[in-house]
Amino acid sequence: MSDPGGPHAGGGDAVRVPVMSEHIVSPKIYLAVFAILLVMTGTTTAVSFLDMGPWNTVVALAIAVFKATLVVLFFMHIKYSRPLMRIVIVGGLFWLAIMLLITLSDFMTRGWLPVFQRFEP
Amino acid sequence: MAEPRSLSREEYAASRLQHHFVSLEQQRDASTLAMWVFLVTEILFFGGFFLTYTIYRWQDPIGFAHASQHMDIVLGTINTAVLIISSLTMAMAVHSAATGKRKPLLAYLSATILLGFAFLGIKAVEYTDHIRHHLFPGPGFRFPGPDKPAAEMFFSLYFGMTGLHALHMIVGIGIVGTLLVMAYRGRFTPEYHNPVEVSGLYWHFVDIVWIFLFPLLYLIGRHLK
Amino acid sequence: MRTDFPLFPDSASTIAPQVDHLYFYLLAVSAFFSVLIALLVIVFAIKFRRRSENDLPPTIHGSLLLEAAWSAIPLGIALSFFVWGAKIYFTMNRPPDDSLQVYVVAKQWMWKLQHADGTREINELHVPLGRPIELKMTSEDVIHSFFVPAFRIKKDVVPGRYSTAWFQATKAGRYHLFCSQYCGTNHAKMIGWVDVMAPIDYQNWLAAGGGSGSLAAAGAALFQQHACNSCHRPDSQARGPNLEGLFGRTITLSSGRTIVADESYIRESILNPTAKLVEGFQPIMPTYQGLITEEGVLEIIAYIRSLQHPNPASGTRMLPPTNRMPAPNRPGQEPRGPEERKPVNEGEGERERNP
Amino acid sequence: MSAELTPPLPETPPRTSYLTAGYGVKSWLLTRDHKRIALLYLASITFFFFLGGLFALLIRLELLTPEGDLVQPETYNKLFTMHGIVMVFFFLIPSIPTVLGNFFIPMMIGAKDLAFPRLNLLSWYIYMVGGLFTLWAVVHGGVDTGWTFYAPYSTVSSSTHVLAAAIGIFITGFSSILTGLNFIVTIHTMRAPGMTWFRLPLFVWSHYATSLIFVLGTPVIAVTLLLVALERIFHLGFFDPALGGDPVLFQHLFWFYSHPAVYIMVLPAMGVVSEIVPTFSRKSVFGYRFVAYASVAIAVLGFLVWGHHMFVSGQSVYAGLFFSLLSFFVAIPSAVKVFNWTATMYKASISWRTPMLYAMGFVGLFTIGGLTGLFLASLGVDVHVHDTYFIIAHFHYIMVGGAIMGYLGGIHYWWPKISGKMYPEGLAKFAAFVVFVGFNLTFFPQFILGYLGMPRRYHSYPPEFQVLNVMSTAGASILGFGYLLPLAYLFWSMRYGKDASSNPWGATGLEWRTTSPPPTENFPVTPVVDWEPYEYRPKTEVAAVG
Ligand code: HEA
Ligand code: HEA
Ligand code: HEC
Ligand code: CUA
Ligand SMILES: [Cu+2]
Repeated sequence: MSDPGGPHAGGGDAVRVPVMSEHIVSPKIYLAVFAILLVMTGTTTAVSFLDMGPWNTVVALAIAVFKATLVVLFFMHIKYSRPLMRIVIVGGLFWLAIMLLITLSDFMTRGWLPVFQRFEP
Repeated sequence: MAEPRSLSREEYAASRLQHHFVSLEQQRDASTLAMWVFLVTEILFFGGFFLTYTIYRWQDPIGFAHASQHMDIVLGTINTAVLIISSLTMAMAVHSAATGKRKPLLAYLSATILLGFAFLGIKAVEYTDHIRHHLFPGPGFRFPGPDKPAAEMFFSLYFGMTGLHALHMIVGIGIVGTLLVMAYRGRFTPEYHNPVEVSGLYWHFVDIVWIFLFPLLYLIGRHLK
Repeated sequence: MRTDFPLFPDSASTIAPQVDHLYFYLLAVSAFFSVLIALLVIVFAIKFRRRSENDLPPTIHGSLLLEAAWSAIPLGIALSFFVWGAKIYFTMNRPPDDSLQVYVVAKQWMWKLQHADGTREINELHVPLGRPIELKMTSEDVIHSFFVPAFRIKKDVVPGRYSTAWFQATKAGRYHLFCSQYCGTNHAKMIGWVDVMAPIDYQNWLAAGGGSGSLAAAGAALFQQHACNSCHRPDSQARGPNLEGLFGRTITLSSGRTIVADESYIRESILNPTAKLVEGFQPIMPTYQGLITEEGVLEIIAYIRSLQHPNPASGTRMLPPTNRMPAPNRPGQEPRGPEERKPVNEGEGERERNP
Repeated sequence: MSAELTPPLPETPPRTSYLTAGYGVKSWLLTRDHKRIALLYLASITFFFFLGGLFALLIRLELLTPEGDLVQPETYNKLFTMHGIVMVFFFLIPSIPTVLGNFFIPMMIGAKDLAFPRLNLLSWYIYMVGGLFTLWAVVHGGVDTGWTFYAPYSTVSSSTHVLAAAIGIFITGFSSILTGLNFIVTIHTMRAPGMTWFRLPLFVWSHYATSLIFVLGTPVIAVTLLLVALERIFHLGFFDPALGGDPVLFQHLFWFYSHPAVYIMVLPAMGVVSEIVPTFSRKSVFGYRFVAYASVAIAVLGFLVWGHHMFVSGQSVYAGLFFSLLSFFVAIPSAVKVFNWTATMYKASISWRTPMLYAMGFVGLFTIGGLTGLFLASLGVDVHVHDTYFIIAHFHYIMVGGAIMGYLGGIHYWWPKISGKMYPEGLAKFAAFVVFVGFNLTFFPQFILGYLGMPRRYHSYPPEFQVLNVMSTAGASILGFGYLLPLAYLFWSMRYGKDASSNPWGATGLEWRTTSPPPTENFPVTPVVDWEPYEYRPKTEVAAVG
């Protein structure tokens, strides 16, 4: 069972980064990320008391997305991992977006009336 | 199962290789990919709730905002912080395992478990509060003013989403507990520690879910009145 | 077992031929492709059957041209289905302005139908020939579906909102009315008839039914009874918006969105008032969920509708008053005055009078 | 049942195979060998198929007369519900992936096993637990919501065992998720040296696409059923309008999974056909890459069309437009596949063996089923035929005429490899013929019934529909007989069949380059792939490789 070719000796994905030279993230980075996360938590709570009209939701979600991105990139090592994992995540989020947006588009257009019914086939 | 102490580190690592894999790298690669794919299924699993939430909030934004004012924002913020700290300890646990530091590994894993329990404890306090104030949906639901239907929907979603999240926390605590026992027995080495790493991914994911639940459930009505 | 069985449904509405034409087109295309594929498979299987165990056919890897052709041609055909189908669908979803209104309330397992003049029927709907009929439908329990195969129309009847369907019958007769959405034990028994009558017969039939209290009148009574007018009144003490001329108007909500005040909106305004708050008003209106029945809500809607500024053409969409007189018996026609019909109706017990 | 599948082989084969690697119940129930797990699935799935078939027979018997005089309406409603649930969730969705996929994906890519053998076994146990919940529901009085569980009927109105059935499906969903996950990881990480993506057999491609749907879709049905359960238990009003919910939202969630799920049911069968057609044509697949990409395209586009089940539900007219348009798009990759299979047979050397007959049946019946899908995707026509027997006919053409033909074709094709025995060819051809005739007699009249307007889920019906219903019932009995034949002769062949050589069809896949039945580790040495897929060489050379 020797294989000079494949990176796994057993094959697997043909093209890949030199595998599994595992990247060890320094605790300093963890601490920095952690500090930002805490600050953002405080910010989002504080900001929610301001009246910004529709922007309240936007800001709250933007902060949440930012926090989640930090966690994914650093705590979950995506910044240091191979593209396949990123495709997996983006794919998952994309599917979530499909579900949310298409369903929502039904609800938002329900009141609309069909317009060009006039020409008969 | 081979007793790790009697083997050299390399031999031990080799003994962890399952027969159908060719190398430890392949094995590790497979388990990391598997965990990410699993997390994608989790995204879509929670996605059903997020969709329901979006639709109903869109239908009655004001009712939702008013209902959200009945959340305890202090406890909510504290709980968010607790989870973020637990994510840090989990990340440090992975780090310790990767660098082969057993004592810190044990400490970080224990801390993570404690923080997990702290989160659940605070959540339990909140739940009892809500239930005492008749905010559990159903025949006993009371809500002043004309927003009752929207508020009932909000609390249905609140209990559904946070309940599902809490369930994930409980599972996570169980997993980290298992890791703790394994780490205590010296099962992890720099060459072989992917159980810690993969469980870490799960823990962080549960944290991320909360990062979204928090603003969506606690913060939407603060600016009114 | 009947030996004279149909293979194709009656076609009795203006929509039916349109649907049938598209159906024939689809059939033709499908027949073409099914026969093509079947023939090719069979011919190849025979012509190129293995003759010796050592046959080695030529290697053919594919052809970009062919792939492009058999992607593009089906796509083009499919798009023609799409456009044609969409046109019919739009027609189906856009009731003509001069439609007669019929209100439908479905419940396990019966159809309750109510004409604009208050005449009620159960599991049987009488309609005039050649007049578009608009159905406003809701359900008291689970989802049902209003299906008349001869008209090629179908629409789910969903609790908690109004669905609309319309048809214009083109052939007098009796047609099946099915509930086509599974709704529990007697789903298969939730069937009835649509009676398409010549307009004159329809007038007679209506007159026989009494139709004393119109829907709007019943709604007005409810409006008083629930003290809606304590807030909704045309004077300065009004705490709620004036409902006159509301129907069909575009409303600006406090969220800044706009919405057309249709049946569903008014229904929601009564049962869940805060969901869509009118701009400039406080959320003080109580919910009437559980206090007013679905039929009651329909009556209130008819009443609010009647608060339009009088406009005989579309306005309340009721038959012009002159049409409602009992038709005189013409020579050569069977007399079908109210007197003749009454006993029959009572015997059948299929129609309720408006209380 | 599993014990019977360990036939004491008449002569000890030269090398120990996975079948002889261990005896006794434990060696099966605790196995981690993907091949043995596949057989565990085979046994359980066969059970569920005949259970679902039994319900189908009762349905058809009831519909013999218009009056509805055989069973009570409640019973009838439970019959079609349990027929749909059992057939969809416990038979067709797991069928090809868990039996043939489990068995052959590792072999086709030259691996010793799936990436996670223990998870694989766990999937089977989860499946069985889910199945037991559902069986419990069936035995204790059944469910009557239809397989679609539409709210608010399922959440408020029905007084049957909705919860037990929903939990059963929920649990089985995790089995699907884990299987899909296992396949994805295996295909990514376990391929033998030289086995590049474009050397993968099309069967593997179609399973990759199927796994994507498993992983992306199944969680949504799980959460949907969870919401239904919460609404039923705690009266949280997610879907009940009386509690402020919207029943149409349920339909969105349900079909977000269940439309892609129909491609879970057909993609693996397409994969099987893509193996059988080249083998028995002794010719490379026409347009390999297009067929491969088409699988993925179907999986992806399949997620964008769910609303075509809701054209009359009251969803927005514009959403209807969108879903209709995309439904037509998703038909194109299916068309590409059909044309490529047909073109593969051009100038081929076609051998009329049973698997090829099933594959040809698949192509024809899938085409009819798929084309009638276009009727349904056309908005104006769907309004008329929605929830009538036209729909029933459409999907039985694809699922029974298509997917089951593919499944049976695959079982026959790989039976020599699985069991080490040949099935009786003459009898098998006869069975394939009976199935084809019975099938068409059963379901073709339903197209006519549907356009006439006979609604589905009707326990009784107006008398003018009777003749066509009698035809359909007659066909179903023939069809049922046709399905019993393979059950009988495949069992028979395990003991009395002729021994199979390692590559009886002269096929090219890696699975044919090891003994029949294969050893536990599949290949004595890890194969190194240096040939293109479906590369046919002269017979003599192929034999030499075997
Ligand atoms: C394996 C299962 C399976 C498959 C593969 C499909 C495939 C398709 N289905 Fe079907 N469908 C079901 C199973 C399946 N369906 C089920 C179970 C239901 C009912 C659920 C319920 O309500 O209980 C249903 C219901 C259903 C509906 C809803 C009907 C209604 O309830 O009103 C619609 C509507 O668009 C639809 C459309 C399609 C289309 C467009 C395809 C396409 O993918 C088909 C593509 C294939 C082809 C087109 C044939 C090959 C092409 C050629 C030979 C070339 C010629 C092509 C052109 C000219 C374009 N299906
Ligand atoms: C994979 C899916 C699958 C399969 C294989 C089948 C197979 C069959 N189905 Fe069905 N069917 C569905 C999926 C499937 N179906 C679904 C999803 C629905 C919708 C349900 C709903 O509305 O909710 C449906 C609905 C449905 C209806 C409509 C009911 C209604 O709406 O009122 C009918 C009616 O004819 C029918 C018939 C059949 C027949 C005759 C077969 C035949 O092919 C079956 C042939 C097999 C046999 C006859 C088995 C032989 C067995 C024996 C001879 C007995 C031996 C028994 C033991 C040993 C236990 N099916
Ligand atoms: C306590 C006062 C009050 C009572 C009683 C009341 N309403 Fe209202 N209603 C309001 C107010 C304030 C609004 C505007 C804010 C909103 O949309 O909720 C409103 C809005 C409406 C609207 C939407 C009007 C528009 O312009 O868009 C309708 C329809 C309506 N009410 C009908 C009724 C009916 C029918 C009843 C009795 C069954 C009723 N109301 C009883 C206060 C009241
Ligand atoms: Cu009402 Cu079916
Ligand atoms: Cu579909």
